[in-house]
Amino acid sequence: MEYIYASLLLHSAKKEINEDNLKNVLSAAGVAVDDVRLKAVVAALKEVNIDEVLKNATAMPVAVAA
Amino acid sequence: MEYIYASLLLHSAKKEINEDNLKNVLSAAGVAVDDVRLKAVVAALKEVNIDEVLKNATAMPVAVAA
Amino acid sequence: MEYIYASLLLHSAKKEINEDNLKNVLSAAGVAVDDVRLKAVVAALKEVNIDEVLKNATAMPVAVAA
Amino acid sequence: MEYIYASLLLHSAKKEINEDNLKNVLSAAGVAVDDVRLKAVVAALKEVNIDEVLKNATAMPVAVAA
Amino acid sequence: MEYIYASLLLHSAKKEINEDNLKNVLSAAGVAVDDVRLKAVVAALKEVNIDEVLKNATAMPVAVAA
Amino acid sequence: MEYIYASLLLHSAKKEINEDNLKNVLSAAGVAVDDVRLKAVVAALKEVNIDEVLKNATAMPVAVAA
Amino acid sequence: MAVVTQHKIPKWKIEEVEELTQKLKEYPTIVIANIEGFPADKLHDIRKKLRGKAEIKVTKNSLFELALKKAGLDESKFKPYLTGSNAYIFTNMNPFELHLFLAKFKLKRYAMPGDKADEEVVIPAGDTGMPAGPILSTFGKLKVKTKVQDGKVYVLQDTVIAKPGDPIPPEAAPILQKLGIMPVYIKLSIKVAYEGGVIIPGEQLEINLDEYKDEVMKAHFNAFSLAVEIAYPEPEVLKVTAQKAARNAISLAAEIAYITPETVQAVISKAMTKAYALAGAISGKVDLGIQVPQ
Repeated sequence: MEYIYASLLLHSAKKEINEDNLKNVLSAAGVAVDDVRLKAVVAALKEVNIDEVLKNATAMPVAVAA
Repeated sequence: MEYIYASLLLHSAKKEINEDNLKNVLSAAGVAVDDVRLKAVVAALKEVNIDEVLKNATAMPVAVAA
Repeated sequence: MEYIYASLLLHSAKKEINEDNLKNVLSAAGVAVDDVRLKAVVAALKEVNIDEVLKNATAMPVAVAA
Repeated sequence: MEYIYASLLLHSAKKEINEDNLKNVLSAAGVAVDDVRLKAVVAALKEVNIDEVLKNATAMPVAVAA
Repeated sequence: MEYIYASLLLHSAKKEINEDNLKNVLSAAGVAVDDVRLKAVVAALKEVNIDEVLKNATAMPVAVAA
Repeated sequence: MEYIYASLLLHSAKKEINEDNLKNVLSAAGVAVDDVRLKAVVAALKEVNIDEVLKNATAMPVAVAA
Repeated sequence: MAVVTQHKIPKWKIEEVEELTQKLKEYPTIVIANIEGFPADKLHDIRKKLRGKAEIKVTKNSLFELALKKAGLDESKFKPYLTGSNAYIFTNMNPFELHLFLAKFKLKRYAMPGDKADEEVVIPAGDTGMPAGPILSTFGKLKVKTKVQDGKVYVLQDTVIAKPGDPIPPEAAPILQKLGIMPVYIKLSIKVAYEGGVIIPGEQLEINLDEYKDEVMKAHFNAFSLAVEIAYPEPEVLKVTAQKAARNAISLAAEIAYITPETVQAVISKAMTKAYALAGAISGKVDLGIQVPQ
């Protein structure tokens, strides 16, 4: 899940999730970056409205609690 | 949530969550690091069994489905 | 469900759901294509706003939150 | 989701979800296949009991009602 | 519910919901038609935007969540 | 949904859902009946305990609301 | 002769400043705690618990200030806290860690008049060892049932005399003390912490671990949801993604009334939902002879 955490870190820091930024963060965490995976994650996240996804994500735990 | 995402990134990369590592990751993400917050997060997460928490968190969607 | 999965594959690949495309995908999956069913599915999907349907499908867990 | 729809298509057509089959289906749908991603998806799905997953997905409305 | 199913059948077949059509369908299904009820249903449905009602019916679970 | 409404109409009129009856109802509603589809629906509904499904369907909105 | 008050600094003071200076150089974290009214024996308990993790020195503020200067630290940062009686804690832990560590063990003391109970106060059944006498009326006041046995007060059953947060009846204090019951918590009040040039006021050191747990859970949940959305190829993720894809397929099948054994339930449910919605829309006007669930 490293690529996802790194992406969310960039997102919550209001930085663009692009290959350079993601690579930087992953390297700083000592993760050996796999370029193909990097590209795949960046491309996939471009297709997604992250804020929307997170909004729904937060609704879920409440569901369990209900 | 930046500090938490960065911590989870370190955790999933099997790196220690200490001030230096956390600061590195946050800086790489372009986050201006607040030293007090940094110290608080590191101290708090030492006391939290992250694996345990994650196990509960992941179990959740399944719980909803059940 | 093959016809539906194939249709959703086309939809998520942003390809038109027409008889040719659907037939191609189904054949590639080794499904013996039934022309009547093919026509029926293509015609029925034309009447439907797929994105809308999917949004509601995903919205479901949120409903549980109440 | 393309890789997943394609995988479910193969599954419901009772075909094995392997790299060749998945590539065939994706290509037929006009998806440019990324080999690394392909491998990763196939490997990950090997760990997943798809029948179980489908059963849960179908069972859901009932679960909600319960 | 026979009158409702018959009305929905007509509606989805894009046929007018009038006394004759409704009576035809009900008779074909072997239902002994009650003229008073027939008139009442036809009159009541004239007042209703059926598409709107059906659209909301699908939205129901989500609506409940709100 | 014509085939389904027609089937539910027959069911609630306590008539058997077979090809002849379904065809009758659909024709009375002015629907051009497709034999393949007719067979498919009748066959699929044979596999299903409609009363059970109706019970779940009706239970749903109530359960969610609760 | 009075002229000789040209202060000859006592040797012990010089040594103490020396020692403090040494510690200031040795340890990255310095914590100043208020020990005004803090029982000496409890401070001793803390010292014991911290052994190997931190050192506590109780000293004069003026000596500490001197040591700060000698250690080359900016004493002006500490100045506002150098009043009253203080204990100085030196440690390698970060200030939050030390604070969490101190919060972990509970120090208790005897009740004094005006105290509130931090935990349930129970007078246990059994022999109190107290000779019968005027104390019996105190027990009576506290509604503790007693009898006298062999000239001693004997409590008949466990009796709660205060719940957590309740004021402890002042007359109970001597009894509790005789019984060795300490219902009041004390903790070292930290005024300020210092580490690596950063001053952290004591009130900022409070950490709610549950909040952190929630945040970790939420962060993970967000990550998981996002991973599901992009079909991130890990089994745990794809399980949910596949479920979602299947659910999408069923919803779509239901929408177009595509009947298969897997979808028939969804298709009929959908038709039903619509039928009941329509029935509901006209139920006020027409007697359909059915119950419409609202």
